[in-house]
Amino acid sequence: MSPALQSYVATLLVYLAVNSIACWGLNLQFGVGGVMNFAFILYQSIGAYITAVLTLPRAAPGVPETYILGWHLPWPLPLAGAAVSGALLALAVGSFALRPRRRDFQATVMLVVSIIAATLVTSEQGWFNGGQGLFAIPQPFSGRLNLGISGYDWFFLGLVAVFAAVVLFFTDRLTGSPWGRRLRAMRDNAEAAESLGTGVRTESLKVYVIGGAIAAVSGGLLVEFIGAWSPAAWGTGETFIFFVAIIVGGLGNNFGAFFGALLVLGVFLELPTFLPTIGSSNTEESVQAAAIGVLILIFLWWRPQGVFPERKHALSRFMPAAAPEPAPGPSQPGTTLSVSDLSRDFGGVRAVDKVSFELLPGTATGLIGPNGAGKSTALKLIAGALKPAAGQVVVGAVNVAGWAPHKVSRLGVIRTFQHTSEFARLTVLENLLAAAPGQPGDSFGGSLLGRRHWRPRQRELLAQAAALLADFQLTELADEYAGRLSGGQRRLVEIMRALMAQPKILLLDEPMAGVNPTLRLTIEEHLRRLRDGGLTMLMVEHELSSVERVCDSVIVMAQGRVLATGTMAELRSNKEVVDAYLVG
Amino acid sequence: MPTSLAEEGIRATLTVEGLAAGYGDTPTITDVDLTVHRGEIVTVLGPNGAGKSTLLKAVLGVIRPMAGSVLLGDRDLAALRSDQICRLSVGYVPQVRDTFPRLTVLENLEMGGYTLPRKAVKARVEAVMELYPQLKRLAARQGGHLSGGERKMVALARAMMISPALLVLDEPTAGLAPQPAATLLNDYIATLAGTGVSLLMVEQRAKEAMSISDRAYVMAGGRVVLHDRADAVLARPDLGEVFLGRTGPG
Amino acid sequence: MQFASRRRLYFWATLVAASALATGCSSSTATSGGGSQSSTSGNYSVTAAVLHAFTGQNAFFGLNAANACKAAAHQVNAAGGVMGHQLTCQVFDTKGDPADAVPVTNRMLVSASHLVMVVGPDGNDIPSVLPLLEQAKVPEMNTVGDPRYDKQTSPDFWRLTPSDSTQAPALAYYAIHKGFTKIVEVYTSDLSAQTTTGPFRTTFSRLGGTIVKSLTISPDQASYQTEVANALAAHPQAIVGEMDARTAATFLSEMKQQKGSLIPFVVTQRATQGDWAPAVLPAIGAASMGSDIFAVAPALSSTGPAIAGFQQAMTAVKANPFQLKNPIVAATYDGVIAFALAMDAAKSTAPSAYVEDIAKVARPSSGATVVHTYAEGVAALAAGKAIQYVGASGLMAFDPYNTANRPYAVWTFNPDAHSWVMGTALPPDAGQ
Amino acid sequence: MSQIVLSLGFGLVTASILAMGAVGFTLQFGVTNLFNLAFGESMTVSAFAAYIAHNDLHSNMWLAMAAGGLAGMVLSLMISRLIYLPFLRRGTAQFAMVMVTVAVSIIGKNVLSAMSGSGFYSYQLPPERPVHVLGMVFSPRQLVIIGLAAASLLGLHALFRYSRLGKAMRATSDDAGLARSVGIPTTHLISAAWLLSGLLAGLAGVALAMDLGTFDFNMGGNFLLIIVAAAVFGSVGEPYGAIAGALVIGIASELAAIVNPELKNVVAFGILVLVLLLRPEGLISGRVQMRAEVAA
Repeated sequence: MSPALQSYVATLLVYLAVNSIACWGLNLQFGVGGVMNFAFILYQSIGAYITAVLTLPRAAPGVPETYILGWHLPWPLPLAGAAVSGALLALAVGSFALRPRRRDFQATVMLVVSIIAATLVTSEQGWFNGGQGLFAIPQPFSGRLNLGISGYDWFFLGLVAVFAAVVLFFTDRLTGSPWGRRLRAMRDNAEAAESLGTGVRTESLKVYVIGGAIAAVSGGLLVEFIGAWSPAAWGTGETFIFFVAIIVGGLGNNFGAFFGALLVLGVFLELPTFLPTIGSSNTEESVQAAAIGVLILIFLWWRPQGVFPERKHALSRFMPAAAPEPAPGPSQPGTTLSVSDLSRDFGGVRAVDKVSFELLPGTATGLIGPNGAGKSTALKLIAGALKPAAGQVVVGAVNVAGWAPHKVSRLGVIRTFQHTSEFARLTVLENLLAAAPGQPGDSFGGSLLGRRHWRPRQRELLAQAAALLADFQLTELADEYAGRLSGGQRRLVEIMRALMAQPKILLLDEPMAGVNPTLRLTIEEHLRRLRDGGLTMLMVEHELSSVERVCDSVIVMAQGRVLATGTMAELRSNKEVVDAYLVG
Repeated sequence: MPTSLAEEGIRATLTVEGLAAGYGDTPTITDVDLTVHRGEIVTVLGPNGAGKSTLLKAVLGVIRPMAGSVLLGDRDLAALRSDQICRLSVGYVPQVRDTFPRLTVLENLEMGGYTLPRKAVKARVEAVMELYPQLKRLAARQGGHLSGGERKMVALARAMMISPALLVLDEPTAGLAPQPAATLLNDYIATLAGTGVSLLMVEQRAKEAMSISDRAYVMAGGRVVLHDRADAVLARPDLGEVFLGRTGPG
Repeated sequence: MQFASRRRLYFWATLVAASALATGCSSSTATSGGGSQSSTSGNYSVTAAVLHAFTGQNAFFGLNAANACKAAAHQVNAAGGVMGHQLTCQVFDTKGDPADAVPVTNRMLVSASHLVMVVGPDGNDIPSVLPLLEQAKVPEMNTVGDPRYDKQTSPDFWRLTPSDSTQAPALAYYAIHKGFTKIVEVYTSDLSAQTTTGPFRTTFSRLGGTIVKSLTISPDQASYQTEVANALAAHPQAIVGEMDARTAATFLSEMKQQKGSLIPFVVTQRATQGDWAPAVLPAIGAASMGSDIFAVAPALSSTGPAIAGFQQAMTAVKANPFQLKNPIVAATYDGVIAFALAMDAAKSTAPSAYVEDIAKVARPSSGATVVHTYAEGVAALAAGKAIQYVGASGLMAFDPYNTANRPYAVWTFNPDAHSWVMGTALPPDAGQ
Repeated sequence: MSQIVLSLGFGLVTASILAMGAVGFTLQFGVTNLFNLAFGESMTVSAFAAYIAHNDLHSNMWLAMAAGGLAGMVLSLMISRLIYLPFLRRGTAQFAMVMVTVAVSIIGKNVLSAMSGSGFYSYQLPPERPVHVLGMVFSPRQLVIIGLAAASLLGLHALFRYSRLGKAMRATSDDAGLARSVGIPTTHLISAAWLLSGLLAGLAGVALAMDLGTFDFNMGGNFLLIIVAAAVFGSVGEPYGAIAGALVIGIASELAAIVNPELKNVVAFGILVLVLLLRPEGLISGRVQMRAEVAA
């Protein structure tokens, strides 16, 4: 190879590595965490700018160039600065852009932020020299190495490869850890994740910040290689190229993201320039760009999961094979739940009207009543999914009325959903593991410490999960995606998931709906055992035979109020209750 | 006025035979037979989860039957969408989401007459308003800002816009206080039968519903477990058990 | 699983086939400089790479430069080529993005056979591209205005038009000269506008003018009504500044609508770029375009064999008519010819050998034969004489930092001919 | 003071154009729950259609605008039927739908660029004598644009308030299942909403091209974001909110130009960010309809 060819090859590989790093960052945010970062290019750019101004010496007087800092730091400090700046910017932007619940709203806000930033950087000449940008940024060690024309490019490729390897290692660790599982669960169903103790906004912000830092590092490396950076290098549209890359490559799969970077940035954007010219240069470029659009449509239609779909985390092989331990009881005894004067109205209608009751540990209470009586609403009010208009919800000694659902659930108040709410792209086993609290790897820091740090605890949990699966006769489906199960099976997954969450107070919203009679008995058996183990349980259920078999006492609600309380037998002879059902 | 089957004088307005339906691949209801004759009020009773709503949805074309037939007169409804079924003179009052929340009461009624010729709508609105005089006062209110009873009345009036041959009501009194529920059943629904419309109603308030019904079907576990004249059904001593914990009558 | 892996196989197969196709085609990208193809067999042709944005907002840079290069190659080839080698122009699109430009440049260095010179890049790309060219020791010619290059020392950097730091004084000089002592300054907040405003202010007030209002406007807005009203409220005699094509079209049409007519607009050479007149002319009408817009741009020889040769060559390569009278296009054309003459003078096409001669062939010196076309230059060199090439863009004397500081002229637009016409030439040191 | 009044007038012109666009954008969101980022391309196509009608076929400018509106309708219906609906029926996820619209936008923009070249187009309208109204200055054409915007928004209001079609569209947007049960053919109504949104895109596109003086293939894409901003500002799916958003953003950016024209965008978008900070779902927090119902 001639030196020029070597340079070219090395350059392409450097770009591939840099873009892969960026794609891994975006994949972490969007593919794993579900955060639709339409400001992505902004983070690459802030990294590039900060690296530049930390590398450059202070702007010399008389030279028509102005920029902040100019600290002239030795390598690799500028890159560290870039990572910090990317993280800080993401923290600032994410703290408000992640406020709307709808992800496309979040995306719009980020797009807007990206445009505001581009306008400001272009017009504020004092920051990064405005529209002209920065140039003559020295390459790391370039003065001290004598490697010849292409030699330096290979050297730099080596540097970038090290960074890429570190980022890959790092993102793989995060994705594969219990924390990564929590993020994927949040991506699949934010509401359910919240009910299991995930602070959706906080976790989204974390993954946004980490992705921002990674993007910034990619920008820093790029600017160190090319030696110049200006607003022309980061048009808002470039964000979409990264999105195309990870969607085509495969969301949630780091190899897919790498492949997407190769395909879209490497092959697709480089390859057309080798094609023979057709028409004017402008027409040709337009046709190529339009072809990218068609490529996106084709992929979204025929292969929405990408070339390399998200890897299935098949964990069943780690489950203990024989002699499952007895099903888990709650690790601590239950807690008293007392509700007083709980009220909530919707558009003038009192859905829940001054409801009061107290549930003791070791008891199971049924909550029944005709449709529209306010049972599910009451459950949601207790769990924090709805904010009560008045009243108290005391868990142990803490009034949690008005708390966010994930905070309530961290006190051990675990709720199941009336409509199934499985994490569709997690396996059944992962659904169970995602709910278990107290995992050492279930935090950013913990996930970084690696498998050895969190595997012992995961083994315990796997054993628990194995026992549950065996009980519910779902062992065969442990590695199946929860989204592929039938309605009844999904219901079971949800119940098992709630049991894995070590509840102290379990709130069940129609757990028997869509479950066949045999399995109902299994569920009932479990619930009874949990109750006997000291758990506090409240169950909304239409299947009154199940209520009778599981619950010690039953609360009847009608029109938002508590109508009566007693055992099922007592209620059956209570005229008022029968009338509530028969008359209303 | 569309030619309604009622006017054609076909005896059985609705005939359901061997119907199975549900969500996904498992049927929620199986082997349901049911008829509604002209001018008759037929009520389907049963505890929650018995499959009553599923039955109605299958009749109305919201979900496709898995087996069996649904005949309106001699017309098979099984392959039709709900807007097409409406055009065959079937009115529907859903249990929840029964009015267009951001349309006014007047507009709700007009939408009820969507399938009527344009010119006929105004006269028909007036006629329906005469039927339910309280609606005049509410005409300009938005559907979402009504009380439960008012909303149900609007939904009923809206369904009456097309002078349906068959009117399907899904738990019309659910969520209503006893007084408005009684008014709704006795003053509004009961009187409809006299106008020649056939009614198929799902209801939880068995006693009151029976008092205005001609016949009743009791469903449990996705099947019809009891079928008789309304007064006979109400007289069954074991009715309470059907609702509160047993899966079938003794 | 079987199914998935088979699909994957298809995918890779397609990919491999596509890349094979691409490599197969890559040899056929060179476009000829047009004109006579009299290369003797066994003799290779040399390449001038046009490295510019051909897409996006700055695509007109590339289109101008490509035609200038082709026209120059046409002239060179008509006169027998460079030392017998045909000169061909090959296009490389930087997309106007300094990051995208780097791999493109590297590819250019690999794929252009016998690369002897680079035409371009433009202001956006040059910061990232120049180091690569220096490293590869390939000389380039550009028309960027960035004053950061005023004292640059690379032997491979050749700026064919003056720096913005001399354009701004010329702008100020002309405004004062025209009697506009009370002006409003308007710039769009983009790249080259920012480099002009500082030097302009200094010179303009030194010459006794008053800037009654200074506006920096953001490009691509739906309306500039308030900005226009603001400018007009100061009752200036003229507007001075720089705007990109789109912004100028909207700004000026709104001014015309508010005031009923335009006040004179003294604008930088940006106006003479290819996209400006087509955008602005229909927006403000021919009459205003002809009488109220004054562009201060490098001067062009108005007559003589140089301009005739230039225009004839441009016509031969089917250039857009406005390019025939465009000072930037002419300067680029002259640059390619000067580089070719330098090769002849150095008797080598090796860049490292001929860079020294680029300044020499264009430098005014006593005893040098003034030549106006490539053919004349080759003949004079063959006769053993020193030459001074004075081409279509006039005198091109490079300063010690390889910038050709040229005199400016005032250009006005002739709507009938649909082109800019050079008017009063400004003194060479206008405003300095 | 007089300058503020003057700028208010200028802002009104921009706001009129924005309002047509934002209402068109929000309308199809309200009925289909789709965040259509290819909306800008409908505007550009319409501007070109009007160009052909006016400059090549020598029709009257206002007729040409009608032609632009028609083009917008046809395009909008075609895109929805051929691309969006099939994807929606498949149950494509929300984020993926946004990418679908991005892809359509990329294709549209580049096909336009290939067809139109990189040149600029202009309707070449003759200059007019400005009109002074209450201290504001307008050209007669701008008055017509303001009038047109007002008329089309009032027309829309009338359509929604008084016509059967409009009410049925609102009914569909409220509750598509219930709408079907009263005999409303919801798929046709959704098509009608696309047509209407296309019409507004078309009118806004032509008006914008007139106001800009010149336009090119990039026009719609350049202004899409400010239109989306206006729509998001007033809660997407709420036409009256979109009008409010257009007025606020149009006028605020002109007022900002008095102080610092460089930061026009920053001010306009800054307001948006502020609104979203205080009310994450926009000014009028609308309820969000399930897209599945529409697709069914």
